[in-house]
Amino acid sequence: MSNKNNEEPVYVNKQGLRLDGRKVDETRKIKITSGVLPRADGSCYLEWGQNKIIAGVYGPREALPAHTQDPTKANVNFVYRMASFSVPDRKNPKPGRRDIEISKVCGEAFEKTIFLEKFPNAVIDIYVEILDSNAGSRVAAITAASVALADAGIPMRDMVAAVAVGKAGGHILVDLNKDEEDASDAVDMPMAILPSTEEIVLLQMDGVITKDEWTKAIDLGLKACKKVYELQKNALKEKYIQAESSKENKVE
Amino acid sequence: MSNKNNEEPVYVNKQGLRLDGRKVDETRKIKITSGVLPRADGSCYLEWGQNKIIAGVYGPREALPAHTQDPTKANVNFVYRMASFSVPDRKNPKPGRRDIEISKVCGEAFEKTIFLEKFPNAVIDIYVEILDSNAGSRVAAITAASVALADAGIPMRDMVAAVAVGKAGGHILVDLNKDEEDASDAVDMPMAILPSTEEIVLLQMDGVITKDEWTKAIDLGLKACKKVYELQKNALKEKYIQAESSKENKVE
Amino acid sequence: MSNKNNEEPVYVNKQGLRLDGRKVDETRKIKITSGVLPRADGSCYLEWGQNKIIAGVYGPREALPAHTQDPTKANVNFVYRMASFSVPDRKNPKPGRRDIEISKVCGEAFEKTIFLEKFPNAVIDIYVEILDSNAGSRVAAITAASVALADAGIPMRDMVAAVAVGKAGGHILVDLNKDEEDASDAVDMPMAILPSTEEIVLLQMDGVITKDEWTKAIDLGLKACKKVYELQKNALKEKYIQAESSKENKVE
Amino acid sequence: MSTKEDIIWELRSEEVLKSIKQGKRMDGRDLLDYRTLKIETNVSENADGSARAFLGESQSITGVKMIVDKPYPDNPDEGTISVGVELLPLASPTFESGPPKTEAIELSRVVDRGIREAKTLDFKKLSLVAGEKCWVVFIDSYVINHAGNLFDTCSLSSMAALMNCRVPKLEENKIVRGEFEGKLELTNLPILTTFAKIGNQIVVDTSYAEEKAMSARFSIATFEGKKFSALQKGGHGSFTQSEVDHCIDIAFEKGDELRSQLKKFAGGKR
Amino acid sequence: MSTKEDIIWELRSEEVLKSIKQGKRMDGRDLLDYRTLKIETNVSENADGSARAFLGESQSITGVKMIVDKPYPDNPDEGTISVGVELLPLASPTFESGPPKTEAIELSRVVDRGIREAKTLDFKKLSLVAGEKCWVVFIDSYVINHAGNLFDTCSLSSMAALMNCRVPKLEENKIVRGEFEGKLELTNLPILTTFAKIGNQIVVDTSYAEEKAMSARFSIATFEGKKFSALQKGGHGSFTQSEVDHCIDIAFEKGDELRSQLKKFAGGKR
Amino acid sequence: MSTKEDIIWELRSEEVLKSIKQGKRMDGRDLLDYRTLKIETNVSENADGSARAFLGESQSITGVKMIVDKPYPDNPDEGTISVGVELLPLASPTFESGPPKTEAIELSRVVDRGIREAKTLDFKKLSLVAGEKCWVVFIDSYVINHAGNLFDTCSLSSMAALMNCRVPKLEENKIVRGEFEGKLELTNLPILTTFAKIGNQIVVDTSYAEEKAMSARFSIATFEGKKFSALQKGGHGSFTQSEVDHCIDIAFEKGDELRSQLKKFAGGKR
Repeated sequence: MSNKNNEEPVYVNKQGLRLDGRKVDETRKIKITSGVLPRADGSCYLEWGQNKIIAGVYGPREALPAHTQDPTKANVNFVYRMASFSVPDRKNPKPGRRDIEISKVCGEAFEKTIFLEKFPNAVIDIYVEILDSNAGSRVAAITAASVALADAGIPMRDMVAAVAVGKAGGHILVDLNKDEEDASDAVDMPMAILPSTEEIVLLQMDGVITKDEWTKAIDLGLKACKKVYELQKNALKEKYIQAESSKENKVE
Repeated sequence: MSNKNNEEPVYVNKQGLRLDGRKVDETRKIKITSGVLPRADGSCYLEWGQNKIIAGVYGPREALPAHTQDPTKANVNFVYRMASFSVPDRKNPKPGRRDIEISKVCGEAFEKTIFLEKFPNAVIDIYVEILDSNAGSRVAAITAASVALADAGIPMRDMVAAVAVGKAGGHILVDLNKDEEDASDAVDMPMAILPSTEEIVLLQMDGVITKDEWTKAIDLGLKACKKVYELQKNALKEKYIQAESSKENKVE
Repeated sequence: MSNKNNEEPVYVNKQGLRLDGRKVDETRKIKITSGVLPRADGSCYLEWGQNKIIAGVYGPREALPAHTQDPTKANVNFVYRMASFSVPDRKNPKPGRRDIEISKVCGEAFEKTIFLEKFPNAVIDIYVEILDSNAGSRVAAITAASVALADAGIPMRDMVAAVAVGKAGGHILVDLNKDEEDASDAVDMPMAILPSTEEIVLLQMDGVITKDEWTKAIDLGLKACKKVYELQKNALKEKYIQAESSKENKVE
Repeated sequence: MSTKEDIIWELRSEEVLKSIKQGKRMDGRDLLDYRTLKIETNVSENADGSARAFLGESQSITGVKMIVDKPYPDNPDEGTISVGVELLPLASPTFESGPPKTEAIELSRVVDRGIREAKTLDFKKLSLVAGEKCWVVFIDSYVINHAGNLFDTCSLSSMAALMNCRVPKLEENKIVRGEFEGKLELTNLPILTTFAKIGNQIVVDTSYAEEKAMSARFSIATFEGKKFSALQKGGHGSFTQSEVDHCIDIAFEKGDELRSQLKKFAGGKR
Repeated sequence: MSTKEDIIWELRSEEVLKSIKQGKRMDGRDLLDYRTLKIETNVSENADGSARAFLGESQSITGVKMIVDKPYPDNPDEGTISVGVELLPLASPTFESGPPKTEAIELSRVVDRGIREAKTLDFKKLSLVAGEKCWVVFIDSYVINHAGNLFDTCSLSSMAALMNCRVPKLEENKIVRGEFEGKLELTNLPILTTFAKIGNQIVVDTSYAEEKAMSARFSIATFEGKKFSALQKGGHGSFTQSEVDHCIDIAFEKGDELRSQLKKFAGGKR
Repeated sequence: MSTKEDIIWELRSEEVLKSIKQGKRMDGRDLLDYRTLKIETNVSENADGSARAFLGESQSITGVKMIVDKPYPDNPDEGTISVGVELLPLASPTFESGPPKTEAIELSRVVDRGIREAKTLDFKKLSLVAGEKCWVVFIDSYVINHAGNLFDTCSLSSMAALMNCRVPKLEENKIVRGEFEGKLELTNLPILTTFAKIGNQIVVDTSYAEEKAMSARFSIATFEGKKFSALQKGGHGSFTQSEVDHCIDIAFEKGDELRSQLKKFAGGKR
């Protein structure tokens, strides 16, 4: 989070535009394609600025080994991993503590929206692989995973939409990129919500922030999440509508 | 075990006193408090000179995984670990070969005294964490564990009392401290006994010693163990008496 | 596979002899002794040039843990390991990726010849330890394992005989030693066959080779394997004949 | 694992829920009351700084060790910190021996972020020779009794151990054992305040039974000047924006209270 | 694991066998036909070279990263390569998270040998300062959909990624991020061709169902000039000498075909 | 694991107990008799020293490799040794593949202490350049047949391999492969003697069946001049002071016997 150059760049110019030309409340370009992996029960390929992510879902299937089974509901197993070449310096393929923490909080973001109680003793496996990254990979991972879950026909109360908000050069910004995250006062605040109720299912933050800044950030974040939600719905539209109707017959 | 200084100190002076003022058969100050951990079935906090140790006991409880169960008796699982900051150079938190060996021989020291045959398929877990150390941590660990087992109401034939004896500068000494262990001729001999029968349940030694020296050392050790036993009993006194009477009703 | 010296040696001289005096189709000296380990169900000690190898077989016995059991046949578990001192530079005792690959392909070389279908839910464990090595340790391992399996009385359709062929200095050679493997154009091609049918059950190769060279190499290899087979039979002769007759009574 | 335990805790968690619905807690506390904080310092002479924190019956011990190492190539003129938390198996019947599990990893990373981001330690001042030598400050915590709210317990013992820490004396950039050059300088004192959502209520400083009943958890690291340096939501449930708003206000208040208690306990001479 | 899956595949494998006995494949291909090959390049900007290969529905992604490290003491004037393959759990219901299993290790080592032994990269040219600094070229593949023949799929994505690779710019032997000094020079283009024995027939480019029915597998890495640089037999079955003879001839032919397709897809500018 | 095995050994262990009570052993030995010791040397050319020890049917192989490494910072003018024991799965139906278990760790550490503490090797003489380079002597043993008393078997093969060890030739502190500068100098020859308590009797050199019947084990490393350098009690049972007294006297005697046998077997030229 430190800036190597002595002079800090102007993170928002007089025209209100950021280093890469975006407005403060504008996300990078997001492209979502569902159903890209034939073997998986559901899948999604997502590009979010430079981030490139593939998500695959398996389940509900029997949780193994048996001692992991919960007779009252399905478990969610979210696995976030980065390809060795997805970062500027080659990453050791062994998952690190960061990978494990992200997997945990991302998995928890889905527990409320999936009808887990319908699938006792089962597990829903959500595997996400980061192929390329540039700030915000975990919220991109959640966004992709949500589409993959819908593609798999997993019954859900709502989608999960995610975005990171934060601060650079004193400005509250939506969806910081790497250059912005390198600001000396950078704040990174990934969040995920259930769009229809605005319930916050993931919220993390690091960096230094005041209450006023936080309020501004969360407001921008909620709005941006809803835009992400629209993109998720568009990506799923045809397929999803069909899946939903068949699901209603199956699970109700 | 090598001495960095060219001149060896005088380990026992003309008054018969050691570097820290103790007599040759005198242990460092020992302070024992039982019942310090509310969650554990039994526990003990022990200070032995600079050594600071916490022991917690769980069980008898079902041994898991199932293939570890012994239908004829309970297993003893003794886990000796050192906190990363408990030694002069920071210790890697991963248990090393020394930790594993000490855990094994300490666990074996308790097998004879616990009524293991009363608890088929069970395990008695004894966890000991070294918070601060200065020579003799394994005998301090056994001493603490013994009190924790009694605190847990685990039925035992006897306590286990432990001490290290050894040699420095040609003198046979009880309870060597780090400075004494750095003598060029240092011998370290940890031992543990069942105080009522003087049966030796742990005995290790490294360093070079003759038979005569050994005999002198073991005699001093047996005496010192009995003093340790008195301190253990004092620490348990009220609590232990109550526990004993209720145990007699239960297990006989 | 690179040669440190600037001048390449003459790998085959005008008399048709190699660096160590062998002919192009000649293996190093092979010495096979079966039944060397009292505890194992079958065993073999083998010297092949400098290579020194010990093989032990256990089974068929119940495959554990239970989820590894195959109700239609026995599993073959081949474990190839090198002693730390068996190579010029000390080897880390932890098995590496090479050990794991060799174990896999060697195990597969035995699946066709063992009557695995006779032993559902069982495993046949084949453990091979390399004590000393100088090129060709995996084919020596297979050769030893085959004798150990016969010594264990495991019913087999045929033995497995193995040899490495290859290239050095433009010459196709049988059973390259380390000096030959250091040739700048070295090719190493380990192979294993069922001698009675010439079925190839293991074949690997690295180095650069043309089709013509390959044909020459495989022809030499098949012949050499049959010589190895004769040595295997000799080693087993008395014992094996007895075992075979008792096996026929047992397994038919 | 221990199914009998599970049933007991499930029953207790129902009682907790019923009680909290009525605005009361099983131990009589108000929803936003902390249990009694107690700090002991100098719990290990081999540590450069150490402390034991008690929040009610929850206990953790932190030791700080400063070592000399090579700086990271991308920050050649900075030292760094390393924060670890181990959940000792003696602290709870549910903790097992072995490498840190997900739960411990999340816990240590949240404690770490609170300290790191608040610039508690000035990493530039931990540099010794740029590109060659720097201080690495290891802050290792051990939970020894799990009676709930391990996030705040470990945050408190970590901060107390840092406040207790002396800088080892160096000679030619090698540590001289047992000699020190004064206290470790701390710029800020970040404190975690952790909230739980139980039913529709927000409570602080949960007991073990309350954690069985909670749907979600929310931690905030606050420091001087009404700033905060880390947020972390955990658990299967959710929070609304206004709930988080409320938590932040409470966290500033609780942070100030706990900070002044910390100073009293740990701020003495060493 | 998933027993229902197992039964389905067993039934399919019987159909495969019946069909192949009659010289036909379930998807209509001839025994020696490959599925359609498709290559996408530049799939990751953080990689120095990257590609995604499709063989029918099988998909793998390879990224190349060049780093500066110390050469091995016994080859002080050479750089080196490292080849890895990970079978991502999203690629098949049978793949699990965790460290590479035997299957992935064999796969990566065969891909490695094909590339290494054909001297695809001149290790001497990867030297920077003899005994001090050299390039290490990491070629890491990730299987993202398993529809059979992962050996050839990973070989193709690996080669395409190498063909796509640019050499990072150096200043004082340190990498300048985001700047490059031209394409990585490749001497040869080895390609794996993998055969399967199903019943008594030899087929190439197996589908997932066909691999359930095969008794043995045989891979050949061929390159320019009718040479080959790696062989590997796998599986419980066997091959005869004449079968291998046959495979080698086919492999030269298929290698040339695949190589020219690779050049078309991956040979463009970057 | 193998329950049929377990039952067989339990029955044998009852026979052993009955027999030992009468002062006799199943194989006809007296209580304090060793089985026949046999030593083979030069079992691996790639090792700098190597030996295979047979105690009856128990067999272990030890190889010594000397490598050049950096000394420990706290002993800059000393080299060191590393002692390892692996229980190969071919040695017993109960041994499994994988990282060393508790049993192997204890065994290797007791063998290590016997050698280390008796100053068998003068660590100062293993120094090459103070603070820079030193010899590290790796003494790695592999148990290949487990017929009881692995402690003494491994101690004997380790000592024989050390007696067989030649010091590699150095040029500029790098090892010249295949050339040597004379034998490794050994100051003392410590030997382990291991006792078992079966019923109320003390026996030496236990068979596998006897170890199933023993309640406790006691190992003593003795060396020249009636000194000893390591003790280790193992097992769930206990020893009295007078039993240990007795063991020490026997150990001196047995140590002298085994040492003279060792010298005969291993002391030859190489």
